[in-house]
Amino acid sequence: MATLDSARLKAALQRVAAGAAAAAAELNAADGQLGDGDLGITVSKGFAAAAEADLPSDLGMAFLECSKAFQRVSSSSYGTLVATGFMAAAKSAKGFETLEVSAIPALVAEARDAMMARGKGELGAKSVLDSLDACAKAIEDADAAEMGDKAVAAARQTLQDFKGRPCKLGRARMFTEKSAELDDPGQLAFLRIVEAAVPTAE
Amino acid sequence: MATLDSARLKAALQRVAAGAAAAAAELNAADGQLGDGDLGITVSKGFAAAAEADLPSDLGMAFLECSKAFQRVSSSSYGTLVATGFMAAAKSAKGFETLEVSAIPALVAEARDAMMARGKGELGAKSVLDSLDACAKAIEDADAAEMGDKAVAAARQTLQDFKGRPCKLGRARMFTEKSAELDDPGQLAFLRIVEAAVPTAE
Amino acid sequence: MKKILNNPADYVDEMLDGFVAAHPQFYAQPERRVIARPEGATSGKVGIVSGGGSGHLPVFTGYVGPGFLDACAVGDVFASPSAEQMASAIRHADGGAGVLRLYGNYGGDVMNFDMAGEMVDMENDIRTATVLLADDIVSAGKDEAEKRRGVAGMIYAFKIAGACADTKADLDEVTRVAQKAADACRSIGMALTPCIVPQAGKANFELGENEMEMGMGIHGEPGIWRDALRPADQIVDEMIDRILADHPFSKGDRLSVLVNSLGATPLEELYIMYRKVKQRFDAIGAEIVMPLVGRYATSMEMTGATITTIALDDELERYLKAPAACAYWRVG
Amino acid sequence: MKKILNNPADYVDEMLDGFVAAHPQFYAQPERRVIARPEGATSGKVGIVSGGGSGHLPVFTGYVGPGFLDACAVGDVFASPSAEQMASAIRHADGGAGVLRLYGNYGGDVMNFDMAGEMVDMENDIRTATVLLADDIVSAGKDEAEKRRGVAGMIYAFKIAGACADTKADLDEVTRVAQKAADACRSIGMALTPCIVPQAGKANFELGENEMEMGMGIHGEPGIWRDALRPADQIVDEMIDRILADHPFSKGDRLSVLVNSLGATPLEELYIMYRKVKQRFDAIGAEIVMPLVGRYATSMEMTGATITTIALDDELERYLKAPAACAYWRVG
Ligand SMILES: Nc1ncnc2c1ncn2[C@@H]1O[C@H](COP(=O)(O)OP(=O)(O)O)[C@@H](O)[C@H]1O
Ligand SMILES: Nc1ncnc2c1ncn2[C@@H]1O[C@H](COP(=O)(O)OP(=O)(O)O)[C@@H](O)[C@H]1O
Ligand SMILES: [Mg+2]
Ligand SMILES: [Mg+2]
Ligand SMILES: [Mg+2]
Ligand SMILES: [Mg+2]
Repeated sequence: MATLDSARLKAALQRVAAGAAAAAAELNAADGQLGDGDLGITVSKGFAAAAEADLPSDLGMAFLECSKAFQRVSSSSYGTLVATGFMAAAKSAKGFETLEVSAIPALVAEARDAMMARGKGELGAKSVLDSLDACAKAIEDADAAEMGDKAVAAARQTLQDFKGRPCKLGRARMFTEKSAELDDPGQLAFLRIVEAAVPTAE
Repeated sequence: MATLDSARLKAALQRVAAGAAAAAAELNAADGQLGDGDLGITVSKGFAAAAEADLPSDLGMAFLECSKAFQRVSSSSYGTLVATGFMAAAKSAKGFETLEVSAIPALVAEARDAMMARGKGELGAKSVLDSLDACAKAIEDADAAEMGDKAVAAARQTLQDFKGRPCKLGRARMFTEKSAELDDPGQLAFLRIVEAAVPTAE
Repeated sequence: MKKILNNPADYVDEMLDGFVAAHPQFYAQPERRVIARPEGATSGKVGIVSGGGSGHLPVFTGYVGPGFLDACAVGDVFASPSAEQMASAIRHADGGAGVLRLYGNYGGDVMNFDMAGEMVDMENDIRTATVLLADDIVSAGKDEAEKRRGVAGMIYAFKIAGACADTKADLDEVTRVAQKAADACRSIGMALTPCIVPQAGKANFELGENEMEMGMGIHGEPGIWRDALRPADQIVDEMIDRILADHPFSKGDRLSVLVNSLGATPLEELYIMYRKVKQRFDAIGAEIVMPLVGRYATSMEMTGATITTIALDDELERYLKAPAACAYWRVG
Repeated sequence: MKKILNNPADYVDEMLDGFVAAHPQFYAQPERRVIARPEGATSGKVGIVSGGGSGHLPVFTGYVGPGFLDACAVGDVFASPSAEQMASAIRHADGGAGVLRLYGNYGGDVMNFDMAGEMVDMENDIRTATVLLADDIVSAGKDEAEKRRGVAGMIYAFKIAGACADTKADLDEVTRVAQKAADACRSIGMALTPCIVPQAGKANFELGENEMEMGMGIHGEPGIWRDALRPADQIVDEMIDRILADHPFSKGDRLSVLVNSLGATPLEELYIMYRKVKQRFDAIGAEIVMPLVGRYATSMEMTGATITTIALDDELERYLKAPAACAYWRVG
């Protein structure tokens, strides 16, 4: 796959919806340790709605539909952040029916920036922002074939990098010690999303 | 002792105050099983106040002081009933500085009647009224020497007579089974009061 | 004992100090444990007094105010005030037109209020009358309705009697209207968790982890059944069914309804209950006037709720809607 | 889970149904989870909207009413409403003079209200402004006061901003006054027992049999210390000391004070606390204006209390005392 179009976006969303449904219990539990325990619901409901949405062929409008789907079904932080990310991608992709895969890293970076602005968050605070940032950087110069694997590796590495460091954003920041011991639920959710988005080789 | 006067009333009240203080814990516990657990407080505080009151030499006025003392320190049923009983005695004794001991049974009967009216209670409902009634009858024709013992015996016998029967007055009536098993706290308190009031032979 | 207090023996007196300090426009404490209107009794108006044990705020003393009560005697938690305090409340409520004693049917209160009436009759020549509130349908059968306990329905009687007294009606008329209001009320309660009487220091009853008790009284008096907690709609259905069995309503009838928290049960859950109550009376075709949902008669931190209905005719509805104000309920 | 409810998933929607049915004179629900004034927006008046998670009644939506808020977006228990619901509330509050978003500083709410502002700007050309309530002094230091959470102090901001908007002041002026009110508030809480979020079905934190936590947030956010329950006066002293350290008051100052129950703590105990609060400000010589004691911002059946102070100048006091009405608070 060297280009992205609306059909491929939909296929990816359907894979993520399946992956998110499978990971829902794990993510609820992770969020339950440090927050209100709804992250699995947020992610699974959000991607289910996005996967079911009618996606127009204009990629910008397609991303906008994803954003709206998330806003409708979820009001938790992660849902709003994901909706914000899709909205940023929508702005860049507007007017294109296909995009080179090489355009994806820029979309990820723009999503990251918009989400930082929305949540008034900084990098290094142990949140989903760090995962996005790592991914954006890892795939920046990657060619299409290796981009998926690099993204997964970066998302996984982010969890490693933040072991022992406390969360400084979201509800988890109230638990300095416990949040240092545990994975940030949002970073974990991001890993599960990327794992599901990348079509397996077999 | 063949006559009652204000000094002898005071001496009796002091004995009862001491006896009530000694029985307070027992009476609180008994009331705690079937009610709000304050009967020991009511009786001990009430008689302490009555024993401390300045008793005028007019016996009627002296009983009135007893009634007022009870009303001041206690508002629980037993306190109000005792105050009512003293008030009834006050009405009969008014104008007398001494009374023959043979006048006492009538005072007890009048107290019983006033207390029945005040609490809208009937005999046989397993309350202090039954103790009063039994005493009034037991001492009706007794001579001065045996009156005390007969009163104590009647108060004790009342507890026996009501074993297995449920309370039908006061808070205890809410517990049909439990109140049948246990002594009525008010009858028990009455026994302790009479025991203390009657000067011991030794 | 998870309560915010100092010495348990001071619970009531410290509470009253704060109460009067917080609402000086409504309440004065001219004597210990006696709450009266700061402006004093209204000359020529029938006074209305109530009283009873503490631990039920806003009941009793919170309902002192224009269009409600004139004075209140305040007892220890769940214990009657003394006859002396009641007599004092009567004196403070007396504006020369007599005083109505309007309070819940509990043995101790009745004995003391009767005695207080005798006292003010002898000492102050104040004419008094009595109306007992006995709205708890669970506490005795319909054939012995006069033995029932008074619960949350009393606030309707306070409101209606207060409005009648405000018209300068005489003692007989105020008594008649108060009795009519009392007779029109039906209440039933249910409880989930107990409360703690400060001086006792422990819960006044126990309920299992997932148990409720239908019909329990506001001091923990035993109810009708104790079983696993049921869904809200089912609970409300049973409560309404029992009320209707005691006092039927039909199409076109008018009533007010109070869905009342015993303390800890939150407003959210009262509204879930009220939703069902409204459905029931809508189905009958009876119209609910001025519904009340909130904490109007409590047992401190007890969890549970009561439902009260009051059947209205033109007279009662007019008095219910007349202006009145206290710190917890304002009309008009 | 000792709660009176049906399906936990329906808790909020059934609650809102009952809420609107009980108080139709104050509240309408034009769209699911959006509460607005039944008479609609007032033309030419700045609209004021709030919103946030459920479980805090009367906060937020209970403060919709004349002289208070115009509309409210209602989330699940302890969860933000969606940006769509907030946008809808803004549209219902819009009378053509712009809309102020006035709500508590919680991450999710902020993100969604920001997004809602962008939506109504794009789609409806509605001008909006934001004032965040951040009165909980325990939730961040004085140097990071903008990070603090919003708690019970918000009701003063609702009242004052509402009164300002009623004068037909423009959006900038209403925003200035609301910000001034928000800046003048300081709150601190303490908790004794948790509450249960219906969909979670279990307590949101645990406290030992005789433990309290000073400074705990209204969702169970960790506080300053956890230890054996202290006497009421000692608890109040510490709370007032901490407030004074953050915002000193001196002789001649005027303020209002709110002693607020988190739900289960009874009025009786709030008055015991208020008594001590009053003593403290009397000692300073600062005058308490219009004290509030009751359940104004709760966490369902949580046991505990919060104290809020708001320093008043002539402008704030005038707006605080201006007429306003909702089902839980009426002034004038
Ligand atoms: N302000 C923020 N900026 C960036 N990421 C955030 C922010 N707040 C929360 N997150 C991320 O979202 C995750 C929690 O999501 P979610 O469970 O939806 O939050 P909540 O239920 O508390 O609203 C966190 O683990 C973190 O990665
Ligand atoms: N109406 C009544 N008539 C006669 N005796 C009564 C009545 N009510 C209570 N009693 C007696 O008083 C006793 C309880 O007294 P007390 O503890 O003072 O009552 P309470 O605390 O419930 O007001 C009962 O055991 C009973 O003997
Ligand atoms: Mg969460
Ligand atoms: Mg959430
Ligand atoms: Mg007792
Ligand atoms: Mg008692």
